[in-house]
Amino acid sequence: MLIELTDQPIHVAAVLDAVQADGAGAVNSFIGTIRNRSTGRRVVRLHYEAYDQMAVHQLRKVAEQAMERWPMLQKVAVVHRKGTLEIGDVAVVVAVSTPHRAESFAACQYIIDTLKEVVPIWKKEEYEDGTVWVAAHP
Amino acid sequence: MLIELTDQPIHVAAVLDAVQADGAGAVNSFIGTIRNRSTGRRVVRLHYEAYDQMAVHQLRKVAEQAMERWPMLQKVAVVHRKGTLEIGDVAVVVAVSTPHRAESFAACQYIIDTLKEVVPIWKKEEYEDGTVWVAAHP
Amino acid sequence: MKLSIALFGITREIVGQPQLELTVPEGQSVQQLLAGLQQTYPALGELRSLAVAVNNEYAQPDAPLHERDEIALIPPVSGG
Amino acid sequence: MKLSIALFGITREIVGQPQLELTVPEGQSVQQLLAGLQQTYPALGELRSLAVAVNNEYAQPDAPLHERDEIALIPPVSGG
Repeated sequence: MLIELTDQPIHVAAVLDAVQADGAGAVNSFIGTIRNRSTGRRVVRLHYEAYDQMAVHQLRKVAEQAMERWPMLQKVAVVHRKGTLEIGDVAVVVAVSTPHRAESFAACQYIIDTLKEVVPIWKKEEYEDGTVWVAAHP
Repeated sequence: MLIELTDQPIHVAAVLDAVQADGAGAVNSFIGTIRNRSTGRRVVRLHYEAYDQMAVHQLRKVAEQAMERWPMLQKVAVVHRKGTLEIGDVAVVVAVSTPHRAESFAACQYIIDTLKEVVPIWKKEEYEDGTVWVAAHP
Repeated sequence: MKLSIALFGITREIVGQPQLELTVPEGQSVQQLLAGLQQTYPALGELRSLAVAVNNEYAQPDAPLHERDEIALIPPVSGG
Repeated sequence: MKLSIALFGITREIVGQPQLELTVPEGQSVQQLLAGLQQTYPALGELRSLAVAVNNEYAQPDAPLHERDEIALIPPVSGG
């Protein structure tokens, strides 16, 4: 299991390599990148802040929950970036390997969905005329 | 849209790069690799054969159907290998980019599921004591 | 009319060659072609499925065939 | 007892510092801590949600706090 929170650019191919296994025919991966628009506003860049030790702990818990729920999961990798990111930069990569493909999609989607709910990472979007902490207010 | 049938090793990172788009925050990809086991038998290697022109035509149709069904799809890439593949080799890569993640999972899964039903590519598994055309017989 | 039929995978192995040249009555349908081939090569009838592609598309059983069509037998596919 | 509370994202900006040192009655609960903070910093009450993490886990409202706990305010997360 590869769990990482990093302030360096994420090397996607290395994350995919980390879940390769001879018994795993299926690898599903999700890559989250920085979009140039959010709720109609033009995004200039993004700032990610994390509660590092809790974020890594919670990322690991999410991955472990996925492995309990889909015991056929072979390997899981989750790498999340923090710091300042530009448009097109990779913010997160989730990759899982399984013997059969349906479970690879379900497990990968579970991990990214749950990550977005529980892992203490926050992003502040920077526009040309200001900044907003995403999802902070109703 | 990147659609390719190739007898050369698939460069996964290049396929992922092909679906990058500034307006797409989500990239989902499926990588199918050669497993060392199939229905309990140890696989030595695999031989993929394709009806090239129809395979490329049908791959393109599947990708186009996905783009009709999920109009928010930004880019689609499907690369399938043919020829002789060893354990761990990449047989197929599907990658899609969308502004939001749920559709990226659904569209990618639709493409690989439909590909496996309609695209004229056949694999023959080679074991230590013989070969079998996969799925040929009831 | 003369038809040329491309063979792949297990159908190529059953027939023993990658291409079949047949002379059939004008207007023969996909279904009739398949019936004739399964009579000549009974092993084709043992497959889980056997479709016919005409010009890169799956053909309906009652579709008529034409001399210039690109025809292929499509045994159960197993890509991915 | 003395509590040290780590602040991130919008809570850090609301409070104006990355860490808060508080003296509270022994056995104070998560809920009581939050109520006190929201009184001092009303903007905390305007967030979509505000959780408390104790030793890297989300804490229940009635959980008692201890002096050695690693405590943090968790405003709505937005990773990924």
